[in-house]
Amino acid sequence: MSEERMSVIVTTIASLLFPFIFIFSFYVIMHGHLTPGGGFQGGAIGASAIVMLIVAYGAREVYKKASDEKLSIFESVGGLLFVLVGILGFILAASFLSNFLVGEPIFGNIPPFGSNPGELNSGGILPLLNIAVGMKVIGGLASVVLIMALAGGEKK
Amino acid sequence: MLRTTGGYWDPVLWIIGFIVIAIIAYIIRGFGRKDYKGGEQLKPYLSGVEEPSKEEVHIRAGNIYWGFMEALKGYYDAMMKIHTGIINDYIAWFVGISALLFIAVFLVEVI
Amino acid sequence: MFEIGLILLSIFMVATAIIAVWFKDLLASTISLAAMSLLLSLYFYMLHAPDVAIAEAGVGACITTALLVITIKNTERMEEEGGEEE
Amino acid sequence: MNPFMIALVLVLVSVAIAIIRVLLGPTVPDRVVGLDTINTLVIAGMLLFGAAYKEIIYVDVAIVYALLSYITTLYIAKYLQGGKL
Amino acid sequence: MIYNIPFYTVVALILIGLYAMLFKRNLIKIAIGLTILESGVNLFLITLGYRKEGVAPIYTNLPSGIDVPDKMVLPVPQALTLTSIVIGVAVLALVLSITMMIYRHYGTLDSRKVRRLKE
Amino acid sequence: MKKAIIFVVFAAFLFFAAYEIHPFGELDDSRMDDYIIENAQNETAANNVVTSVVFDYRGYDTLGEATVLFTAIAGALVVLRRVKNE
Amino acid sequence: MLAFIASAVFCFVIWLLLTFNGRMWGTDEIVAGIVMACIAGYISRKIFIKDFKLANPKRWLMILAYLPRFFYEMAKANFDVAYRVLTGRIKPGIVKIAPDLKSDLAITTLANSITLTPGTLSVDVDEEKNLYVHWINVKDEVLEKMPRDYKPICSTFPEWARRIGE
Amino acid sequence: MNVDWLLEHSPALIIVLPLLAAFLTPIIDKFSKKARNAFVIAVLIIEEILVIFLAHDVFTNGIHIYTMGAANPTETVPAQAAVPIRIVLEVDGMSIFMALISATVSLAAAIYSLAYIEEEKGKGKFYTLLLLVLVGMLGMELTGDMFNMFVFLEVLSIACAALIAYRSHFGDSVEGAFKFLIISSIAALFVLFAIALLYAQYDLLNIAALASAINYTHLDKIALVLLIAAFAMKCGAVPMHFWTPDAYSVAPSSITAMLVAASQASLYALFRVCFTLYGVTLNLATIGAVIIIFGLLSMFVGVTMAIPQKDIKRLMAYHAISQTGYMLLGVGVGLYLLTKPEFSSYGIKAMEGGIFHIINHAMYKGLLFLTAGAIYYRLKTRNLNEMGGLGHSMKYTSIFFIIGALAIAGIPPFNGFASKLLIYEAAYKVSPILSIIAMLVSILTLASFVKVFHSAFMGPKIHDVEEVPKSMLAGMAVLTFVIILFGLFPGWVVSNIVHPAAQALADQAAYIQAVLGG
Amino acid sequence: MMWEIIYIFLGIGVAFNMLGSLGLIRFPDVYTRLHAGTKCTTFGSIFICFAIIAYGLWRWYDGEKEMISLAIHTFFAMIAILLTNPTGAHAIARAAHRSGVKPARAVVDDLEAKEGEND
Repeated sequence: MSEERMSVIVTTIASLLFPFIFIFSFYVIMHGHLTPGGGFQGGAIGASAIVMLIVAYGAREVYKKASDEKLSIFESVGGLLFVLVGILGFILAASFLSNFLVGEPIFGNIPPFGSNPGELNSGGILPLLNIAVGMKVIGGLASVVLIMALAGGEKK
Repeated sequence: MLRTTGGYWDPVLWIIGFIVIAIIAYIIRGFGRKDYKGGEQLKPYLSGVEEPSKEEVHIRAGNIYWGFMEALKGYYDAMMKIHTGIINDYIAWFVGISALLFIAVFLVEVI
Repeated sequence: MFEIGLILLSIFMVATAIIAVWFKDLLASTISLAAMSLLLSLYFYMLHAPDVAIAEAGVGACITTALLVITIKNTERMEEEGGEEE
Repeated sequence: MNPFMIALVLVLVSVAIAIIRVLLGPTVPDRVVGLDTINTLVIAGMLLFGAAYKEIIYVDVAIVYALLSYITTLYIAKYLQGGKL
Repeated sequence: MIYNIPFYTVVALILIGLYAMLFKRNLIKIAIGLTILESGVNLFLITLGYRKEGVAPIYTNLPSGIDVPDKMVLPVPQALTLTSIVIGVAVLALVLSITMMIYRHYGTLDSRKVRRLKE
Repeated sequence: MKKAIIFVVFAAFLFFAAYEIHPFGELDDSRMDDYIIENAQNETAANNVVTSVVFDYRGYDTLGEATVLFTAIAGALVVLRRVKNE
Repeated sequence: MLAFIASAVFCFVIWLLLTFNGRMWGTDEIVAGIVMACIAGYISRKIFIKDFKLANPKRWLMILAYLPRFFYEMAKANFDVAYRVLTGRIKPGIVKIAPDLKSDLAITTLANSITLTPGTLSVDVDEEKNLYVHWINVKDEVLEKMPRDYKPICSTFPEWARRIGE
Repeated sequence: MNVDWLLEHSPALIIVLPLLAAFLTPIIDKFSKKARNAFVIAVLIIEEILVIFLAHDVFTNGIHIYTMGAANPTETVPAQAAVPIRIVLEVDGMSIFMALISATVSLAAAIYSLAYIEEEKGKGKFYTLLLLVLVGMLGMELTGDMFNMFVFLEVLSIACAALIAYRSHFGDSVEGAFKFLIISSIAALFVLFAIALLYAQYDLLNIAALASAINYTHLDKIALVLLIAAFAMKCGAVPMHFWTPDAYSVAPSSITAMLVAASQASLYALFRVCFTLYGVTLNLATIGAVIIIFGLLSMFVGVTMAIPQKDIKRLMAYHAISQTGYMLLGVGVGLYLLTKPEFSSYGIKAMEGGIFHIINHAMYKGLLFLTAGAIYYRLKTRNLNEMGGLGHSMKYTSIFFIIGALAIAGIPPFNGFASKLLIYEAAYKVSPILSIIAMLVSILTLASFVKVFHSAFMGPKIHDVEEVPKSMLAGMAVLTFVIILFGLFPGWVVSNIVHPAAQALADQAAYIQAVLGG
Repeated sequence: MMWEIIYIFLGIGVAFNMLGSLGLIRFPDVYTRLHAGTKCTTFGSIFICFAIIAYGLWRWYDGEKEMISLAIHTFFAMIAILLTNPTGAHAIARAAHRSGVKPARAVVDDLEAKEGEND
């Protein structure tokens, strides 16, 4: 147990940073259509938070809270969400992945041309796709690191 | 009916022809002497030695076409030498072929 | 100034890449690879591609290194002697 | 001439010195120290570049690096101190 | 052309990666070479999209004095690079997990010894 | 030795490509990107043109990219499944 | 439940700071912030909140009072290191100090502070929360008695850490 | 949901349906194993029907265009822009022809797998990956965009690598997967580099638009070389074939059958680059010659290396290389002759032969690999020396094997003969030596399959085994049915399926016009 | 006036950064290098952050409303540096000591004595 954990200083700092990294990752995901970032970037940051916990507390302890099966189901749900949004494009509008939310009340505001401070309520389906990809990437990258750490931990 | 540039190929006709020839052969076989069918005549003659049973003469895969490979020994040695099974060599072949193709494509323009 | 920065960064990146390939100690190679990824991210950033820079940062700063270190932990750290042919 | 840009180039020169430590460092911890230094310097460089071009939104990248770069250090440290990963 | 320094950097990175994959026998070293090669290609895509004195193609809080589209770097190569980076991570994860399994079965990472399949 | 020769030839052609390409920062042609930069805000309602390229204009690529990630992770889980279950 | 609320509020405050761009926040930002803060708070509730000591505003004041002092020490440390870089005059050693701190937060504060302040670097911490410090300029009088006196090594930081963390 | 709507959206649906199924499979797997199997098979059958449906339309009405995310799916170029902006799916005769192959082989492999892998763990992931292989192949074949092709190439190679390593408790299995993955990644990275070189000059990614803009500068030549080398390596042409036997021999047999189809997807990409992107009108006699040389080498080296093999799947893998050589020869001859106007009718015939051989090869080589898997399933060995006498107990398997072996050796009346006949005739126009070598290779192929048949199925009964389960036989029967069908009616197949495909490949102008209009 | 403050901050920051990396070269062993690498670069980077925060607040005061966000984000980066850098340094020092790197020219080593007791 104490072998797997790092020293108390590292674990404390990791605990302190964990919510901060997570909220920052959500910020990057949600503001993907306004500031640099987006689903993949935010997802990688969020996965890094879990990777940090793996190194600070040990893979076994993380596995108790979030097993790789759960994480990969989470990932599948993200992928499904992406495809479903695309298929809604068939049904509600013209073609696959077409941006059917532009001009609608949710995420539908069209920003003025040129430099502007940006508004969260714009972008059509882009925020939805960002969230889908974000879920997918968090689940995927975290689960792959977790399973590799676990596979190594059981040797000898 | 598949038309090629020189002629045509029709498997249905081919099968019909095959069957017709087979029937003709069977008929011709019917003209043969009855007492030669099923008897000593059908057995192979191995210098008077008794034919060994099928179980004993089954040749294993490693020995089939031994002579063929022995005849082409030089070629096979060269081939076995380049099939090293090392990943680096695989990549090297890719790079080498690309380099050759570069030279080929650029030389055509020069000439 | 911008050009000088780019030239410096180019040199650094090539240097770190060479170091990463040259070391026999795979852990040191990993460290050098992390440094290269860091500088690559700065390069992206200076070429006005912040989106890509964030992606490279998120991936190169921890996930690549984490994967490599875990693999080295489960295999062996040193490259074999005579690792280079000819 | 933009002062931030000059500072950026000077910071890059410091990065060069840190890379020498990564190259020379007799043991792996020495190299990690070099990497850690490069991390901090690159964060500073990113902040400076964002300020130099008055690009507010660029600063997010620096925050990402500041938050994540030490995870690399932690992994290598955990490898070095032995035990399970 | 002397001003093509970023392109030469790209080619240098690609060649370093390729060198590692051609001459290094260690499988993890090959994976490292693959990563370097991929970084080179990513950098190439980004350098293609650069436009002199351009800014990032993001309209939020642009610095003043930008006329569209002559002063924005190209967005498409950045999108392609994003895709390429993700693919790189995916490939790296799979390569390394396979490498772990190879070590389990063979007890070595030397590519000269990992050749049960040959001829 | 043979490897070194082919490597050098290959390198020469890549450097030739770097020499032939347009000068850094001065584009030959940018029709597609200019169209995207001008119309992205109007067509996709997003300020970040890169995101609108990633998810709208080339959204199908992103779907493929997500699939690559999914595939690789499923692959890693498959490859390591026995080790974990032991 | 309380842990969830506390971490969600923390996340929400950070969200508000991150999205502030000179004008008031729009409704969309606030709504998204609440949702995201709830999710992040739910995920991190068991990791972030070990106890509720930091919810006490007195400790926040203490941190604010601590910062200038810390900053001053830090500046001093840097000139010290600069001096040693330029002259190369060092006399290093690893010494053990027993600051008698119980909570994780306090020991973390202390360790990080002494890492950033003159001539010291925390190397290890054991189960009894004793710190092992790498000291760049060892004074001989400290070495004589075994439970080391921590005054010359890290001045009054343990007191500050106790006030903040315990 | 009427027929027109379905027809309009079918290019996208064909790709999205297996993708959706791939994402759903892990979730369904949590609840019930039987439901998962039924779901996968149902999806693949629907997929096959959709592909046939679209194929019928493409063969009657011509090229099908679908623009992803546009307001109107057939509008490729927006009003103010001069070039295509969004990703365009472009389905012409050749694409849909390849898609037919992929869907059929996948269906057979999935049915076969139901029994074949039942002892393994992690079957949910197996079917997910199988569906993703199908997605990769279809994505590569239906797309009209270079970068998109790269992305799906990666999907394909990663999914294949994961499946090759599926039996990770065998050392050689992971070794083969490693080699395959490294080779694929390098090839894909150089493809990306070539795409970037093209993008640098023309600022385009669409194949049709690039084809209309290309003017064969030095950079274009470098890109062409990289693309040809990379795709030739991916499809296993000699002398870059070394990964092929390694990967084919260790994969589960149903996956090997799909790997054949996957290699042919790369072959398709190679042909697409040579014919459509660079065009026959450019000075491509060199490229034709290069491809003919690749083909000759592949044919000869493949078949001669196959003869001494002792591992049944390695032997078949070398035959796969050899048969790929036939395809390269046929299409290369076509490319070579199309540049000479007086011979262009021969060129089309040669291409028909090569393309017909693609589908034939996928079917009979898939069948042969499945029979090899059946042998492995019962004996747990791939070594030919340890086999013998299986004809006594595994009657259906041996019948299927005979059919496959006769077809691959080009014995009439099976389908292999028809395509080889076309290739012989056209190659004779270029040089008689080509035809002679091709016939010689055909004879050697027969010889080595006689070896396999002799050592596996004939001889004394030394193993006490039973016939394989029904679902495996069903998988083989699907492919056998197709082989006999194609063998009996080659004329119909060539004039209705293969000729449009060859015509589509040769007709660059129509491909460009479908996207750019006018 | 404001520019001068920024210049001073930048000057201090850059000077300390360079000093830190110089120390990295000059010092004899890992622990002393950590002193240089951690303290000096953290301090220098914080001063650079101060310069940028000052710049952002100044522009904000002058009426460019969105520049406040530059200051806030830089502040976050500064906090992150302040939290993570010493932790990383601690982790390295601990790992180095456990992996057997002994401090050079050390006059006293309590930790080694303690580890000796345990064995």
